[in-house]
Amino acid sequence: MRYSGFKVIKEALTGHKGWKPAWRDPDPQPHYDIVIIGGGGHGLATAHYLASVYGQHKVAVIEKGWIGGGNVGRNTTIIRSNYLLDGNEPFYEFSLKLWEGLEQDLNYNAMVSQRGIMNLIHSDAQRDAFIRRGNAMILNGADAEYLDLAQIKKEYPFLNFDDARFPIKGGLAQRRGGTVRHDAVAWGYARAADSRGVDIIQNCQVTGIRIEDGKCRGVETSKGFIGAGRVGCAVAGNSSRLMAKAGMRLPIESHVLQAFVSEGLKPVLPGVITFGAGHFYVSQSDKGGLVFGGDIDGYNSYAQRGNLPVVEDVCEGGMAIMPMIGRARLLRMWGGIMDMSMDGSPIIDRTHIDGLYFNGGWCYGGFKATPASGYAFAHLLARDEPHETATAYRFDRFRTGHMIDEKGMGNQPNLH
Amino acid sequence: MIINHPLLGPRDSAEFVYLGAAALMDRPDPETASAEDWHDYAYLRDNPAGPHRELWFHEGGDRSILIVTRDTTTHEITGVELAREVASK
Amino acid sequence: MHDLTPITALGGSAARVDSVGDVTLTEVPDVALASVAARRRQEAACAQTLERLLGTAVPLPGYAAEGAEYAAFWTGPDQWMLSADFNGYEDVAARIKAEVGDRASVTEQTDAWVCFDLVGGRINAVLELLCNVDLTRFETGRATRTSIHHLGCYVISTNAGQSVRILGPRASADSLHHAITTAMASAL
Amino acid sequence: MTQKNRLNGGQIDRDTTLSFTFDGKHYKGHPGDTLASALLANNVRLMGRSFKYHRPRGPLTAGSEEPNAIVELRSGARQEPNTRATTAELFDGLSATSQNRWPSLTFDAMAINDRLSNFLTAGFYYKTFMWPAAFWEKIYEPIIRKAAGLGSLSMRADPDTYDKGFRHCDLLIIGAGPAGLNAALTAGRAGAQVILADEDFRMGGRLNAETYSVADMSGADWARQTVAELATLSNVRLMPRTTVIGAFDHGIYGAVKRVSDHLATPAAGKPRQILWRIYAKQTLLCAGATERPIAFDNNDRPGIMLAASLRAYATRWAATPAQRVAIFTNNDDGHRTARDLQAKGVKIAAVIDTRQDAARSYDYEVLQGAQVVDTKGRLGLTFVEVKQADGSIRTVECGALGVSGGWNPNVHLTCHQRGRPTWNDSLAAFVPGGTLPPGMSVAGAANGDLSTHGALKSGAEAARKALGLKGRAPAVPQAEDAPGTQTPFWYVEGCSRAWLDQQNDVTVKDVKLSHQEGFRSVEHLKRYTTLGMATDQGKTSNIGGLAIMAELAGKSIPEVGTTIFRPPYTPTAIGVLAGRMRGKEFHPTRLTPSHVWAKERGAVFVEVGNWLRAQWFPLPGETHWRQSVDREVTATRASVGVCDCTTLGKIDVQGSDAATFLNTVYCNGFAKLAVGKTRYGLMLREDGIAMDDGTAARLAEDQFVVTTTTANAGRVYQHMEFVRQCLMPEADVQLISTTEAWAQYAVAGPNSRRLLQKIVDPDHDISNEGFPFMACANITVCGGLRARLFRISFSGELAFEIAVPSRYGDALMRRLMTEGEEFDVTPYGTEALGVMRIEKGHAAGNELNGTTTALNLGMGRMVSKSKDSIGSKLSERPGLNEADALMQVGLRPLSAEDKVTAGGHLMKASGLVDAAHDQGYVTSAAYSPTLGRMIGLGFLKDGGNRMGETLRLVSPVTDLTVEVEVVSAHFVDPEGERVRA
Repeated sequence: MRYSGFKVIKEALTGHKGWKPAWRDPDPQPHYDIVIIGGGGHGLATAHYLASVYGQHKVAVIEKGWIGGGNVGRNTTIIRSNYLLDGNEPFYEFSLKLWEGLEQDLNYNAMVSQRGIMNLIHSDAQRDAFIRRGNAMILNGADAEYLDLAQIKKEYPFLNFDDARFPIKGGLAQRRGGTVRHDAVAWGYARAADSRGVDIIQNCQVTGIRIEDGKCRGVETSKGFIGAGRVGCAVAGNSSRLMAKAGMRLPIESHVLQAFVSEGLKPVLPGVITFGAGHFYVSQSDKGGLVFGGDIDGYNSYAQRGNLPVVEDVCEGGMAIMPMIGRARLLRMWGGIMDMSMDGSPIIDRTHIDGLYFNGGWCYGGFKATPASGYAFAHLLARDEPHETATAYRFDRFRTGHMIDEKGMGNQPNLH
Repeated sequence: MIINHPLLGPRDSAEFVYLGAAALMDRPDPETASAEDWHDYAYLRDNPAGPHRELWFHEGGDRSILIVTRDTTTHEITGVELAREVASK
Repeated sequence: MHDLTPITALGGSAARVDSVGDVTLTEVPDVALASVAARRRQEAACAQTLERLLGTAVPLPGYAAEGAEYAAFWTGPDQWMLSADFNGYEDVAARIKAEVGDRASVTEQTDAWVCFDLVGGRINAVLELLCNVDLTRFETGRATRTSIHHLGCYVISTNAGQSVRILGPRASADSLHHAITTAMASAL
Repeated sequence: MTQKNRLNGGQIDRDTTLSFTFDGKHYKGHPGDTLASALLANNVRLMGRSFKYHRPRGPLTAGSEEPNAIVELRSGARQEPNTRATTAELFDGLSATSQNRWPSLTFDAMAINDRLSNFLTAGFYYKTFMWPAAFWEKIYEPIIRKAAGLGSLSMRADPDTYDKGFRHCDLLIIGAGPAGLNAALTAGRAGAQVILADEDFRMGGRLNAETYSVADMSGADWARQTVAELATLSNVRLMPRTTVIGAFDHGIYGAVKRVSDHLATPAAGKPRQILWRIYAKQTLLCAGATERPIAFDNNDRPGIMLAASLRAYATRWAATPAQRVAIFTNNDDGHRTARDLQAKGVKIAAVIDTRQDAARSYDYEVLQGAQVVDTKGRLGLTFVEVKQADGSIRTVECGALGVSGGWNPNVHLTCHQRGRPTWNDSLAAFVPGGTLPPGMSVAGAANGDLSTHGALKSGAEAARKALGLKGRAPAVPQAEDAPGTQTPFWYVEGCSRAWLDQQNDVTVKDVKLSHQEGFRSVEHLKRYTTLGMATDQGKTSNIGGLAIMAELAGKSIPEVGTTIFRPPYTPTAIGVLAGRMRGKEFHPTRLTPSHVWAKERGAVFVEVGNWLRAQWFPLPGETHWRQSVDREVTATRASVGVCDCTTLGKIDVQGSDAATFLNTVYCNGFAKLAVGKTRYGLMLREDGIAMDDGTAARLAEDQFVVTTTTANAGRVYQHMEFVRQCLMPEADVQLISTTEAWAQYAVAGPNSRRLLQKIVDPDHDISNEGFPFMACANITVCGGLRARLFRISFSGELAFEIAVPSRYGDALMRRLMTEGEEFDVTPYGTEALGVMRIEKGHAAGNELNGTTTALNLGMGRMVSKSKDSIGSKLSERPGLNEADALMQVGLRPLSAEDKVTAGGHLMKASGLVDAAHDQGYVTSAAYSPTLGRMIGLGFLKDGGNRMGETLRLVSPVTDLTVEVEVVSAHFVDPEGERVRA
């Protein structure tokens, strides 16, 4: 069922009798060409591009709970392509371009809002690093803009210019960055994939991965065995648990990242702002809530909840850079499981097991990557070769020493 | 969280710096280890959903490094040892 | 004798004193400090020497001990901070090294720290705004490392509920002083 | 304005009158009032507008669960959006403004949305605003954003301060109603360390809102008496006005104390609020229960509120929304409201009871088996339409309607560690169950014990159990003990525009649409309709929505699930979570030993991590920083300069295995370093990447002083402790930081030795022979002060670093200045330091950026193959040793006028300029007064073999393209003759 202005008006006048479920609720078939484990943003996007770009229609997405219940439903909704390294920047720029066409592609309004993202600079060394980054972005065909103090005062008058412990010296802006209504991304991809025949199977837990003589044959689930020509895993924070079923250890640790939203406030923030001298970034949702976050708690966790020290750390950063929010109230906080990789960059690759493919290690940058991740993973699953923007995201880069370490923190996941 | 320090009793985890899996103590033998051993040591993790042995450095305390056994699904801590004592065993 | 004039951690020529209500915060510059860490496999011998220097048992983890010449508090496994009166003991590290010899590593710590005494009937109301110490069980003689406004400090209970000694990183003396005095104004 | 709806009695101080304003109008109230109770007493029912449809709204409740009566409290920089009128304590001069309306509360143009409600159904955004594509950004979204939000920020910095603190106890009791008070009494008398926290400003909970008696006195009096006794116990700490916002791991609770919110402004030095982190061995949750509404058409008009809240306003605050009220109930509790209000002289128009067999009353009319099907009144309730048992419709005139659909235990804190409540059929409600946070137990109404007697009893028992008290339990004071069963009645048959989430305007109709479109799990329902996402977090709305979804899906409520409650329990000011860590106090400040002196010299300071360092020392007449920096560099290279380098990390490494230890942490060798010598050391991470560099000075066979970069001091120390404790546990090594113990100054320049010879005591030979390059020693200065001298150079000149105990640093600096006058000694700051190290080609933070190897830094050969050291093995990986690996080089613009920008990228002299043709990048750049032009350091592919090549340095983001020549990184004294002079 297509959404159109006419349809919306017609339904409004006839009591909304005509709306159908956004996606079917099918029972699993015994065999699919491709089975994707994980009904989150990445898994659903993969299914959509498999069906719409790569002509794959015997595809199933298997989700242990309800689709969109993972990180795509619990993030801070930021999109951007402000990366430094060649292994990353083209991929994230590709993702941003896909975001820009998402509504029309999906016939679903995920409220992509390109109100810009601005990284504040507080020291000379930081300026040097951000200028290098900004140049890398432009040289990769993305947009970047260096803002001096005067411009920042003009555009963001509410920041702390009076008694900042680490005075603002400048900023690097990406005007095309912004935010997206995160739940709608999952629903939009699900609806689009479903409309092209993809089976979305909810409440179906994968209990095992069937491997016979080195080849992956399908998945054992709470709804029985489901055969598959190829199996793609896109389960973010649960990657290690799932791949363990295939006997694999991953260069990944699962960590908790907390996020926060304030009560609804009349609009005050033009876009996304990140504080360069503390752990704080913030944007404002279309409902008026300040959506903000900071650093991960720093310890391995699957608990989907964090603790007070990081809550305080984040709010300290917020008050340091934006002291007007002192009387705004934190409404809700929550935690997601981040698949923190060993160099802070993701993996989209084959495994040593024939027919088993992996997508993970997104750290806390997974949301913005959703479209490109789905696209690149679909490419890999359909063609058995990496997409041109994702060639660096290999398992063996740690063996060969080709790490993609944006932050320069080395093999300590909680520092990325 | 509260970590029950073997010498100092209950201490807030905010006093500690998390160093990662306790497996980091099992550094390969430079004489015999293969490149693969070094890769696995430096880059592969069990990352279990359940009990996890991990290193916490008491940076804001007595500077001991502790091996904490903590359930990553509930955060329940079931064991705390002094890393140096375990290592010298 | 050298002719260089010292300044206090707060940058003055004399110790700083602040009072709110019946609680007084005093900067204490005249403390000489040395860290003593037992050499590996010399732990017992080192403890014996220290016991002799202190004239009392070496403090256990979480405790401090007062001797005639020296006082000490536990800082880590087989490691203690010894203190003495700066006047007459400025060379505290050398003196102690002479006593412990190869049984311990000794490091001068006198000017690594700023020292404050917080004294008065309601110091706990101030302390509970500053550091995560269970004051319901902070008896006289307890000593602990704790964080005060992101500064790693030692807090020693010299008279439960009546007076504590606070050692903080010297370079951050101003920040620590600000934290304590604002807490005094807030709590008292 | 008279308080037209003020009743007799109540717990307000009538002897004192407070004035306040709402939307500019003046009113009067009394101490003990909330803003809501005072407004009701003044016959004001309309207090707000709903989020989406802008429907007129009055208070639904009398507590923190309030969704409707939210206002902007105070004005100016203290303006506080979305404040619940139902919990805001009245103070003299309070000013409040209604929000989310234009132009006024009584006439709100945005109420047009209510007429358009057929279009603005759940999820309508997702289906529309897509055509034409460009319009979303330009037209639709700006309009949506304009309408977004409720209250507004002042846009000014919060002028108040906040504190944070720590408290410890054996038993934390959350909630001071009958259960909490009796628990505190039991635990307190037993001598345990008890904290009793309650969000209200008056302890007692429902006891303050009820008329029944406890132990032969009014419940309120019993509460007052109990609080008075608790106040006498030194082991009990009473914390009123304190909301426990979250239950975190291992018995740590966050609690916000409102210190000054009931005052016009905080007293001098006092905070507005305090965040207490409470460390509790055991916790007892006595949070009570929240009454639940019944959904019927137009159930959201001002004047319609929960029956027990209506009762609370009458009993505790002596206020009523109207003189003629009706009650709509499915249980006996609704009748209690009718009786209490009638006793206060309020006319009961009727009690509409859904039960056919509802008890009749002679005092007021009871309509058995009847239901409210609609209501009237634009800005406030005027009539309710009742469908009677026989099907006939009857109109009842009333200015207020009390609605009672039963009670929901306040299980929120039991869910904060993702434990899920369990469904209790006899209560038809969720009760605490499954896994509670460790150490937590629950008592009273929060646990489903809805009677007062039950609460008192379970409170005492739970306290005894938590503390493991033995012996006979004390007698429970006599109190009402009504049976605690509830029959569910969620909504009136056939209703449609019946509000569930009143703030977010989620109606029964929306839930039906959500089900129709397949959003049937509770998580989907919540996200699709925004049910329970408002500032009240669904405290009054979630269950109703669940119940309807369950019916539509043909499932039971527990099958549909429950939304999990997350912290905070009620919305919490961001300021209190930050406490004092804002402004200049965001991070502590570290000052160097020469700071006082540098300030006198008029130095310009710069933040370096937490340190404040002198950046340069301007002289009179110098108008641009470059003038000062160029002078400092030139003077140092010409004669002698002094720079405070105390900030470099210093670690004392002692023990008989100290050398072996350093041999392991540094990639180059240290075993054979002679006593009295210093050596440069490069430290790798285990992954083979450079971590930090510095020097290690061997002061004795078993003692080294190691220096680290300022930025990495902490991480290097931590790394060394890891190696010591985890990898070399048997080694005899002791580590301790001495960074702040010593004031350390670089004395650099051709005259540095001559200057130092005037200060170093004569018995120490510091001649080139007696104290050659890289020598180190313990010495004395100025007539016997212990000091350390190192002959090391960052500037490339003949240079020393001299260290004395920090307290003498100020005096030493002044002495160096006076003794140095004959050499025109020049103090220099971090800028000149940076310029000189770039001129000399020394790597620093910009080069040691966490991705560079020893090879990149031109130190590949330093990585010893003859020994094992951290990182040596993994540094051999092919990806880190490629033929065209980045190598550090110097960069010299062809034209002396050209600018060099750090962060610029390097491209070949001709050809495409894009990422694919990137040759490297510039790490550091500075104007070199020595060379008379800007110079740079950078990493260039195969840089070692490209000396003399011309490249383009491009920096599109700063709009720069210049031609540079690749040269040696050692711009000054490449042979290193000066340092050895």
